[in-house]
Amino acid sequence: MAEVTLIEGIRQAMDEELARDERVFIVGEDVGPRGGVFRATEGLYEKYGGSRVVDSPLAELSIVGMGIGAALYGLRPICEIQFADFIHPAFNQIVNEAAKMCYRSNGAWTVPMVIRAPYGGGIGGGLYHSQSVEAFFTHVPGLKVVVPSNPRDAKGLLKSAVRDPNPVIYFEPKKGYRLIKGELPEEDDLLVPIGQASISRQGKDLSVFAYGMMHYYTLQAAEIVAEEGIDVEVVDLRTLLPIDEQTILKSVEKTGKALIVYEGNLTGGYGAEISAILAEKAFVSLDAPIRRLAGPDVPAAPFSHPLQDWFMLDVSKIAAGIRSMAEY
Amino acid sequence: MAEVTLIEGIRQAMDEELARDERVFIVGEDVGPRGGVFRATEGLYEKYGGSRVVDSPLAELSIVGMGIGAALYGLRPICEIQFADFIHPAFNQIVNEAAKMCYRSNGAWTVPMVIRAPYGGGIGGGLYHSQSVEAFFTHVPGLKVVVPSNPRDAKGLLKSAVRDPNPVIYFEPKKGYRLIKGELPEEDDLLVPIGQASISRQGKDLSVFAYGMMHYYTLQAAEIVAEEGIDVEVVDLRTLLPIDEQTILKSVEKTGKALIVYEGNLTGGYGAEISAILAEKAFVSLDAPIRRLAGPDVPAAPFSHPLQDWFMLDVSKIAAGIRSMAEY
Amino acid sequence: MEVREKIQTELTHELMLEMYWIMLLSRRIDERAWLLHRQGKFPFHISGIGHEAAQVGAAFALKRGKDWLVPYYRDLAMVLAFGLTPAEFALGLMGKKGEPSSGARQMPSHWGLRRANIISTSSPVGTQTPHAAGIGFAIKYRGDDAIVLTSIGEGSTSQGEWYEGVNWAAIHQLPVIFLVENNEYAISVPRSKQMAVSNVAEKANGLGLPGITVNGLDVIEVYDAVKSAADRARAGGGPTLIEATVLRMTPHSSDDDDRMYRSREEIEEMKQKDPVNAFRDYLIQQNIITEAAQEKFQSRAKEEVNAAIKFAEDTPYPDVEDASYPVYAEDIRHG
Amino acid sequence: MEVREKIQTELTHELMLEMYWIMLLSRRIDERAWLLHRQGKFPFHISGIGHEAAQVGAAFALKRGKDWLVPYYRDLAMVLAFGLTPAEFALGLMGKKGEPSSGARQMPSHWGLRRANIISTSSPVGTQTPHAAGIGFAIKYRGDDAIVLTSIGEGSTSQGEWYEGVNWAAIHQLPVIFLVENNEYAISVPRSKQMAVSNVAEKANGLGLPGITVNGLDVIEVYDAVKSAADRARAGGGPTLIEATVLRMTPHSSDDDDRMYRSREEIEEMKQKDPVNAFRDYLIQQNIITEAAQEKFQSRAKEEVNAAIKFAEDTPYPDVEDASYPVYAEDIRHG
Ligand SMILES: Cc1ncc(C[n+]2csc(CCOP(=O)(O)OP(=O)(O)O)c2C)c(N)n1
Ligand SMILES: Cc1ncc(C[n+]2csc(CCOP(=O)(O)OP(=O)(O)O)c2C)c(N)n1
Ligand SMILES: [Mg+2]
Ligand SMILES: [Mg+2]
Repeated sequence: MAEVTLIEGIRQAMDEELARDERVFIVGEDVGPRGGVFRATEGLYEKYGGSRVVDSPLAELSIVGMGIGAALYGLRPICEIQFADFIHPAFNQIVNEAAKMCYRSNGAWTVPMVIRAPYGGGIGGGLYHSQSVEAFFTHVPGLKVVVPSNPRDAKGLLKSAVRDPNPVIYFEPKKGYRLIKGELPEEDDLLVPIGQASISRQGKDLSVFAYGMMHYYTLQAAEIVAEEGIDVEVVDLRTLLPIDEQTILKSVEKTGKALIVYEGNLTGGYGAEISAILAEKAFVSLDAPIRRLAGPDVPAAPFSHPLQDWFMLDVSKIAAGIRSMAEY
Repeated sequence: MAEVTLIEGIRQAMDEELARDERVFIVGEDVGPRGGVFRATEGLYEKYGGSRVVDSPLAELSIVGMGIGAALYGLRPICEIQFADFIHPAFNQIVNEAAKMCYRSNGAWTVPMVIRAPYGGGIGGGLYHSQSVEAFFTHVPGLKVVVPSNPRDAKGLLKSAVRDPNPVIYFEPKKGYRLIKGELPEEDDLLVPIGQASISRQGKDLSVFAYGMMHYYTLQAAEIVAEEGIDVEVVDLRTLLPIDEQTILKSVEKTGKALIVYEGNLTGGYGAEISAILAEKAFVSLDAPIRRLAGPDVPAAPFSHPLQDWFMLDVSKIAAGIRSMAEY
Repeated sequence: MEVREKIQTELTHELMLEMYWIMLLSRRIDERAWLLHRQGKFPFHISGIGHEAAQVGAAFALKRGKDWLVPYYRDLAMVLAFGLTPAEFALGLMGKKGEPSSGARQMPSHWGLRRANIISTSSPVGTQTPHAAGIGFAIKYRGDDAIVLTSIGEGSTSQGEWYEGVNWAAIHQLPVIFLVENNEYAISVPRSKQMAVSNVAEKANGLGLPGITVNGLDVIEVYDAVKSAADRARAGGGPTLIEATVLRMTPHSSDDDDRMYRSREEIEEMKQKDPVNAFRDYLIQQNIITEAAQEKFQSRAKEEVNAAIKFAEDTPYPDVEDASYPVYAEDIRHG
Repeated sequence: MEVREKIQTELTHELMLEMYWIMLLSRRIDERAWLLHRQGKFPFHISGIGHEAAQVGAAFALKRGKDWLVPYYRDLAMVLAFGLTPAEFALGLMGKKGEPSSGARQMPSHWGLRRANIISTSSPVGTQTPHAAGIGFAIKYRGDDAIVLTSIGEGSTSQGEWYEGVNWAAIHQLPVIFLVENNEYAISVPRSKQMAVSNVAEKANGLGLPGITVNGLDVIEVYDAVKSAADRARAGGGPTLIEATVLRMTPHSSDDDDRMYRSREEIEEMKQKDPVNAFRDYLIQQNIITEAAQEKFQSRAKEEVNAAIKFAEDTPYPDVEDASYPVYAEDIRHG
């Protein structure tokens, strides 16, 4: 087993899928000779050539839109959006086209495609290189939405996404690209199924639900409060849509308390849905109000670093949230 | 007091604001000689001329984008999006530009503009003339989101929206355009404040939260179950963002039960946020699980009328939801 | 229609009669749809009347069964030429079970027909253009001997989606034909409020691909233009933008009332230029069809339309139990 | 730079010296920013080196104080010409309190300056183009004697946002100048992968407005072109698209490494064409500036840059208590 970074897991997934299936191609801005602005596609242009690793015009809606067309014809596009903040021009293609194709054609046409986009703050990116936009897409039937929090899941989920017959949006916690490291099993073909949350830490006092970078921090926060005697169960949601309700409900039935952590804006964020599911279906198990710990309701993380620190959740803020929840 | 339709309230609001303030102009597809495809701008082109009632190119992002520019210069655009389903091309301009302008410029620049869009199903419009898209925007700090449910609010809220110094998205329940009628007080300048929910029916057994067309149905459902002895409090949310938490919490503190009704897709819909607020802040008052009654998680209302009926909530489905909640 | 000295050799008399048949059939079922709509039989109809020559000329210039189509809502005649049956169209009008484009989930005229390489289309205008670019990309990627044609109204070329889709095809020299059916209106908005160029074909100059304007009321002129663009595309010569000038002889749709924005004289004048009549007269004049044979076409069209409507009327609505499927590919029932 | 027989009469020697001064100042603070970034003083810098002549030529052709600007991130020299101070720029680099475009909420070079009619700009490329159209619309609506200029990189003209914004201005004959600073790259992607036309100016042909290409390394040529476009726009003659060919003499930004996609020879060659040096040589050659005066300019620039950096270094970070404001206009603190 080799220890690799999260972004290396992503790169390996693409490399293996390009090698496995010639229908797979990559399209996006600077994915070619540049290897991606974060280097996720490093070496792939050299290995597979310009017809399979395609530098697109600077135009997100057509990156997705041409990907849809190619998928309809039978290819398997991996579309890269350089930053999640720039996925908005493609919103119409994703929401009105890719997501609705299967249902609107009564299954005659499907869109097997992956849209990769680095998301999240804490990298000095200001309002437009820090956004967490997952909640815009988890409200859209027909899409799958995936967020890995470690190199193994990053690789296995991306490989599954490439093979999935549906449009999958794959958000990458960019702050964790090189910060998050982990073991990669030497499997020939590592696949992590889409649609399953994972209990990343067993505990009995309360359940914390998180994903991506916030899951990484939450695990650390859980260890800190463990020393204070608080036994936290951590659930890595991993797939945000479709929702693994069973795992979520079971955890709260056990612990009786739920804290949902996400770094995007609080109001209308993904955590609202988790809370609503629990408030309806785990009501009798709940011993405390459901709480959400999330980004404040300002547009996104500001640039200036004290302001950015104010915006961003971190290990100590999460630990504090857990403590206050445990006291209830 | 004259009884008018909901769309007449909307038309009057625009007429009065155009007359009052010469900075106000209307821009959109077919808003000119055609008077809008729903006739909301009927007569305004003739009255105010083509420079103030402007037929745009068929291009939503630039309807909003040029509106932003005009607002920055000091005008007060009312942008019409012909159907809410076609607001998606303008998502980038709304979310990345209009919503973030004030914060990103530290208040140096603001975008006083209204974006009107007819939303909702039940009119045989199929997947692309039936969508309820409010939850995409209630997750966006910097926007205000308004949905009227009767002619008086339609007029008063739209006039307030035109005068609001922020971007306001004003969703119109198109099925109710001519179906919903009501009295309009003979006020010189009818203004309904943005940011306040209204208790449209006092009750003690449970609270139902709704808006737009679903509020119209909910009031009727409440009367039906009243005859069965169930005393429902109905809250017309009216402004979805910013949220009037106080009114919402007070109602549930009184009744102990909450049902949230919305016609858009269930998962990640607006009702999730209301539920999450209640599950955190009204937890001790709750006597029952919080429930949501919403559109199923398929892309939108299908065309064929039995399928459309299956999709759409109506008075009897809402009444059934209330009964089952009351029994808890 | 002008009498031509020389027309494409492929265009045999037989083929011309086939073209006329589809134009006529399209016209007749379209007219019937207006009638039935007025009788309250269904809620919505959007019409291709006045566009038939452009659509049929384009469709016949393609290799049906091999080439791909990404049409828009006015393309009734085009999709009939590609193999949609009148009965299938009628199922769509009434939202009946078995409707092939969407299982009656979408409004009428939202085409899609897997067996004929017609991809599923939606309502938001312009979104189909990047899809066509992607199909063109995939054809080239695979080295297949197909091309793709996508159509759109002139108003919808104002969308950034259109611009970006055409740009892809021009940069990568993809085998795509961009057909613009220019009827001078987008609902009520005239072309002069959509663009500052006087012909849509000029837009090609800004995108770096060939662009031409053809008389879209002349089925042979359209055929010729699309045929040579198709030949070039198939040979690796890249995309072409073809503007076909047509007439929207009806209101935008059954929801529209065009008296608010255009004169009755304008409509009357259009009738003189009716492309279906023009082709009929041409065929008669050229002795390609006799008056009698022509009359037979008419009665056969009437019969086919009657049968199609009857079929759709007799078909039940879709089963409500199926309404929640298939949102994801896993939900598709096979067999 | 070519020696011109006749240049715009407005372009006095005094004005030319002012132009040179801004170009030089911009270059010096830009170079310093690279240096300080390498020393780890702040996380990000994006550069205008090689674009100065285009930017300063354009800015000086406008009526500063009256006309409006909708710039993009490379326009350091342009916004300095419009009145941003080096100290204010330095506040942006370091994210310090009082930074005027955003209160340090945005990354450096995200311009905005209310007092100078520079609207707030963001990162998603292309979004500014419709804003400029809207400002042009409002100017015309009000009957004001102003015009607006918006700039963009050539790669970003691939966005539908750009197309739709220009289209508005062309249809409504709005007083807008669309300046494209063509440096042949969008990060790593060459122009040939962005468009099939060989000059960005050709895009004007598809949109129905005049389009020209000018040598963006020649400040006077740019000035002349923008001046005549501005005169025409002010007189009601509508918009113009001006492509200025420039050089991106640095990596895309401090996050980039351009060795992965272009050769060192290419960079070396650029240095021969440096627009700031070219203008200096021209001024000396034309006896508009003496060597000695030129040296003074250099030392004054150094001092100003030093002072600006020092000022920013001495300024505190913004107060965290202010971080949650103003999301809505109601939150703005006045006075
Ligand atoms: C994105 C979007 N905006 C608005 C509409 C509403 N709409 C439907 S057709 C149409 C006019 C289209 O005009 P044109 O492209 O010229 O085609 P035509 O109908 O004339 O054939 C409009 C505005 C839509 N379907 N999609
Ligand atoms: C919508 C959007 N997509 C991607 C980016 C990332 N990005 C920033 S600058 C840039 C290249 C811009 O190139 P060009 O327009 O030629 O301007 P230049 O930087 O060369 O001056 C890219 C891809 C962005 N800022 N916005
Ligand atoms: Mg048209
Ligand atoms: Mg460039």
